[in-house]
Amino acid sequence: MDAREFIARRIAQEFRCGMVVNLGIGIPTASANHVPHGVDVILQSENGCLGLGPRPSRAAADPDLANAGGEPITLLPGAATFDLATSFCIIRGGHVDATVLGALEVDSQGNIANWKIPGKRVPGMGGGMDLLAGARKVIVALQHADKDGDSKIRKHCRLPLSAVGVVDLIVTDKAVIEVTAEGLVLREIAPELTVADVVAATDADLILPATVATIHV
Amino acid sequence: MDAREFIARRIAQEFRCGMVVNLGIGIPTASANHVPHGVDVILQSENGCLGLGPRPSRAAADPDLANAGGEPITLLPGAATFDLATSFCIIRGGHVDATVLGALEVDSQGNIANWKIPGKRVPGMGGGMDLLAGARKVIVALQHADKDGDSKIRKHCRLPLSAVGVVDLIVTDKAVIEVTAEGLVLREIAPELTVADVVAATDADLILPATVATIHV
Amino acid sequence: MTEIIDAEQAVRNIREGMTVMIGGFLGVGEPLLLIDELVAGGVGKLSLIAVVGSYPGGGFGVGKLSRNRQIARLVTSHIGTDPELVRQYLAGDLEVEFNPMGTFIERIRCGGGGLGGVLTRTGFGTEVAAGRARIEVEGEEFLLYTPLKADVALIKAHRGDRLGNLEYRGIALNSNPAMAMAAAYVVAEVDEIVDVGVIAPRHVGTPHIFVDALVRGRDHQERKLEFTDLWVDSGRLQ
Amino acid sequence: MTEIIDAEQAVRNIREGMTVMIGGFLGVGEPLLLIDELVAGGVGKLSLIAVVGSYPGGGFGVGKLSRNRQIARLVTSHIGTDPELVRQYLAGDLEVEFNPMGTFIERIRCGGGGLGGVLTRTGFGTEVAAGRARIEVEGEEFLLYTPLKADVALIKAHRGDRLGNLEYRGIALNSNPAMAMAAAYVVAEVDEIVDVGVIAPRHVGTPHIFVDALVRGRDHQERKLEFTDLWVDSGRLQ
Repeated sequence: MDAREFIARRIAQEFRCGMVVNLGIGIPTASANHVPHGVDVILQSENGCLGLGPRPSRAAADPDLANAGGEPITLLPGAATFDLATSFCIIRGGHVDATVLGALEVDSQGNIANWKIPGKRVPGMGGGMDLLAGARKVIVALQHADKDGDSKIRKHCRLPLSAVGVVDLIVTDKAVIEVTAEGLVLREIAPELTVADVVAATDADLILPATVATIHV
Repeated sequence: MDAREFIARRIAQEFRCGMVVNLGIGIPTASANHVPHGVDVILQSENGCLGLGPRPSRAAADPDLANAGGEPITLLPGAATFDLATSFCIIRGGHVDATVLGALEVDSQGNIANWKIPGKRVPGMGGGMDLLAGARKVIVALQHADKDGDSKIRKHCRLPLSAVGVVDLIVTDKAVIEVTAEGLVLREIAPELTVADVVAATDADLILPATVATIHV
Repeated sequence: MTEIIDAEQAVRNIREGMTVMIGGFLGVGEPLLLIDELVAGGVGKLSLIAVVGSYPGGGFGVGKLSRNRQIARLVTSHIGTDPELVRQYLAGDLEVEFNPMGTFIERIRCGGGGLGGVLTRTGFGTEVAAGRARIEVEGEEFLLYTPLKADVALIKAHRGDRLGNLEYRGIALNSNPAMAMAAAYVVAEVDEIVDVGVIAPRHVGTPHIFVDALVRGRDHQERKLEFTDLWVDSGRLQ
Repeated sequence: MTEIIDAEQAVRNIREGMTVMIGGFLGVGEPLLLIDELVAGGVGKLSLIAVVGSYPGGGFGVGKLSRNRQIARLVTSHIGTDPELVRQYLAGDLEVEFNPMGTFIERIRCGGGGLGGVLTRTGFGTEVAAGRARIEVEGEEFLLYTPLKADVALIKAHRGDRLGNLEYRGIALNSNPAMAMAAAYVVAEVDEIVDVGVIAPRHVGTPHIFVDALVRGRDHQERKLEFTDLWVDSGRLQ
């Protein structure tokens, strides 16, 4: 299983029946494919709907239905559509139970950087900053290290922040880390790793509880 | 013809085809019955519609259709309904061409008092203050004098204001008065009156142009 | 998850001193059955948030709450249609906070939508501006109004599906969609409850995630008779 | 009064340096025909207000404007899908004002709705907060954003009636209803033009009073083929 699918599968375990969830582009969106049978989460898309369904067939694809990544979507029975102003009242107003977003870096204070690399990559924040400020629970999905092997779980973010102190849970290909008032608590590690491996691969200090579970996906 | 109908008829002459108009309760609402044939004004009701039609028959009355005074209404073909938040975006945003409102007093500075008589009558401002602040043209419909014979067209309003410097036109049973930067200009008088009669009946100073027309209703 | 319950159960959560939003406008779009139950329960000292008072003359819809003296504090734009509210207010038995109607609804939208407040020109130079913060934006001053939220909202829609999605009808939506977003517990009274899928996604006025409880009220035909009587009796319908 | 005109006439009012809002989101709900005409006309130095950039990869919808170098300034929440926008921005040829998406749309709503600005928590502690006014409301600080308005808005709806009332479909409404209220001149591109009365009052998403011109765009079936090609070619549809 590749790292991205591993992360997506683990994130899907966070979902509970009836939760309103907004998924960012990439790994977060992929996590929807792994929601356990019988767990009905209500997917919100910030471009204007609640009740996102699976991808359509070519025949069912509709030019007026796409997600925030531009991909064609279907709507489940009981879905609702609305304009952006209402969509962000839902998001900012605290009516989204959880958002799952990708990140460039996260840190010990629950800070997150995911919208720009100065002078290099400037996509913009899109709806991300509002989701970070408004969602009740923020889950970050990212690979533990960047392509140079550098830890993305930092003592302090180096890149421009997207939000301060909002991250609740960090899910990577190596570990599940909870953000607490005391700092980052290592909750689970990938099957092939030891706690020492994860600590070594992490720039931030990790609090090690009595038991650290193994991720099962 | 009674004073109220006289005022309503004169006000209807202010309407032009395609104007978006919000009418207050009482004489203003009655003015809709006197719109000249062929002049299609678009009536807005602040409780949530554009395209107000005539009163319904008993068979056509609908428990989900009423105006801001609680009276049953019909909607014309091409009408639109919306919630209060949108309705007041329309009003505050300058998208209503004219509002016609009743008043307790108006004055030389275009001030208007129409929402309370301290300690005595405190209905509240309803949507009136937003209409006064937002409508492009404010027409005030009122009897020239109160029941004690006191002029309601004042040098300075004595009652708590609803808005400052917003009134454009004053229509009473005695006169049509335009509010200008220089002060109140007497434009028209009722058929049975002289200019001197109107000046005598008015607390505010009136600017008298070369010609003062007679109101024809 | 939205539960489908009866009116009596739905108002059971409302306790003395709570802040309650009630949707509707002079009876239209008001949750009449829920109000009746709230009156029957008799819970007092309510802090009520309602855009206007009773249908003219008093005693209808929210007017039953004032008549039963259940309101201690009222945030509204207008009480003039309800002689009982006016009487209690002038006697000092009722605290009333008057808001321009557009400000009133926008405060609720801010409460539900996570915004910090309303900046409006409305009311400048009047006594409602007194003591209120003024914020300058691009050289112009605006009055600042704080957001409004509630413990409970009692709202009314035309239809609800079994998930809790609401569809509105006519102009009866008025304050209901905004209030649905701004309260911790939201009860919607509807004319009918339909299967999921009957209300098309683009006709959902309030998504089910805002609705905690759905109550079947009088149906459309019963309401037509009720409003016809009301309108005829008060001389507003021939 | 809404006039029914063709796309070429509709964009004729847009002149160099004007502020233009364009509705839609990554192609969906974008006025594709009007954009094509704006590109054909070649008018430059536009100040564009659009929630996001082109459909991913660039060159589609609003992406045609960046490719044709017609944009001098852009107010948006995201440009990352349009390589041409990113290139021009990094080269200093294009000024971009980044807004969180919820703030972006609310600024437009304020512009259209006569409110003085947006008060939001979003962006606190980030560089978007730098130099921005902070307003304290009930002990909590909020960032103040000013309203947005435009000379022209080009929007897209599903159907328009001959008066100019617009009905939206699916999630293609997105930024269109807000932009319809915030521009001096509003052109709506629609799949079909229908008789007055066909769109029920409660299904009107934008009332006709906001629409200055109505343009018949590609019909729904043509758009389905266009988007199917787009999605299949970019690997987003099997």
